[in-house]
Amino acid sequence: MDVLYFAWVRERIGLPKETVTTDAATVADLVEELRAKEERYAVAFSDLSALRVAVDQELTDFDAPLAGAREVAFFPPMTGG
Amino acid sequence: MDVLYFAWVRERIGLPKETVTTDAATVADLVEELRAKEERYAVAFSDLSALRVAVDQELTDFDAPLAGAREVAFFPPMTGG
Amino acid sequence: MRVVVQEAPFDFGAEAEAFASGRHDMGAVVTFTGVVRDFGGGGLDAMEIEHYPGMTQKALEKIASEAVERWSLGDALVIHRYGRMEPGEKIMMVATAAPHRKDAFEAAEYLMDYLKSRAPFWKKEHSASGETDWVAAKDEDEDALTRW
Amino acid sequence: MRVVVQEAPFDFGAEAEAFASGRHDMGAVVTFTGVVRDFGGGGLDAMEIEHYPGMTQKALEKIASEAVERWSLGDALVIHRYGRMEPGEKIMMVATAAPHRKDAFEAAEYLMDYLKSRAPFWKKEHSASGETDWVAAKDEDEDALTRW
Repeated sequence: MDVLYFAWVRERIGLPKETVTTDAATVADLVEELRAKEERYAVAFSDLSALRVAVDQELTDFDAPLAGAREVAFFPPMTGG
Repeated sequence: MDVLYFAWVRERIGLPKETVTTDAATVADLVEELRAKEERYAVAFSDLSALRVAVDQELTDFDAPLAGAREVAFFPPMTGG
Repeated sequence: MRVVVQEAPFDFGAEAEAFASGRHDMGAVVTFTGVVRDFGGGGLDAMEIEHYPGMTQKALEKIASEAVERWSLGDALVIHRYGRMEPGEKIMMVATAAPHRKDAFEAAEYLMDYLKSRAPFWKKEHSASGETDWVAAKDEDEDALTRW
Repeated sequence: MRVVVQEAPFDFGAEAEAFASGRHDMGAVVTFTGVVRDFGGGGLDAMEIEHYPGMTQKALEKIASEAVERWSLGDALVIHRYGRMEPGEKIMMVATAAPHRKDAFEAAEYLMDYLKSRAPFWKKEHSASGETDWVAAKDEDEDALTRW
């Protein structure tokens, strides 16, 4: 599964994209796995209320299931316009 | 005093502008004088709720005094934009 | 602030571009343009707009000044034509510039609501069959003023 | 309906003109343009906009489609840039065309509210002193969505 990071999430984790092999059932489970990986992940994911997530390029929430997902992206609240 | 007519008021009365000598104290008094002039004025001024008035090029109402006024204009509700 | 009353067509794209350009302190620019509509398949031949020459310019300037003051606009533009126009022709435009989008939108809507019902213009429709009709003012346009 | 995501500048005047032209059935055209603001005397050197290439186009198309359907728009246009921009440069524009002004205004405000908080763009400010800051999302922008 591809995991993408944008804006300050990308900067804190230090890379824009990585491929992750996981059995995580939900986005929240994936976040737990990533947090356990390294300190920079723990820091980036310390406050989920400051983060947004998209699964297969659709906005969703942290309870969303990951079955069949090819791409998960984490980023701060958007500031377009 | 110049009296101006616009849109269907102009068409019903049959002229865009005339000079009127009057001692009318208010717009309503002037309307009464005009109504008494000729049938076409009576028709044009039959329903004041369908008319608007400007004195010296400022929107006002039919109670407005005419002392010192140089120009009075009658017209239907505006349809700009 | 600029207010223009004219019979000739205006160049909407060029006016919009000039209005929006070179603003370093205003993040939001809103424009509105009114276009002559042809209601249902060629029924309308032309729209004719009569106005009150002595009053129009200052009535529009007053409306625009009130908008600039109320929303602390960086700038405002009003262009309104009179005379005969065919379907598809642009009748008028307004533009507003403000630091934030909410103010720019509100000020443009305010300008439009007042232009509709408080600026001395009267529209007459010439139908393809040769009939003419003065456009009646709509209650909803008068009601729109109550929100301000 | 047209949705464009690009790094290059766009020609606001030409886009606005093309969008508003030749409409015989739509009386009202509204545009909004967002401009990079320089807050207080040369403090901002540049604005950098990051986006999510795989998602941006379809997120914007979804937002625009919803606006077109909800307000029965004759047409809608969204152009949004990414990359580095200097103060005064236009970041994005939307345009809406509807038979009546209320619908054109509301649809444009809806597009802007959703673009602000639901399209995958992130702004970073580069100050003249060399510092960089990610622009924080505002509560009021999130709250603005509740009206729709």
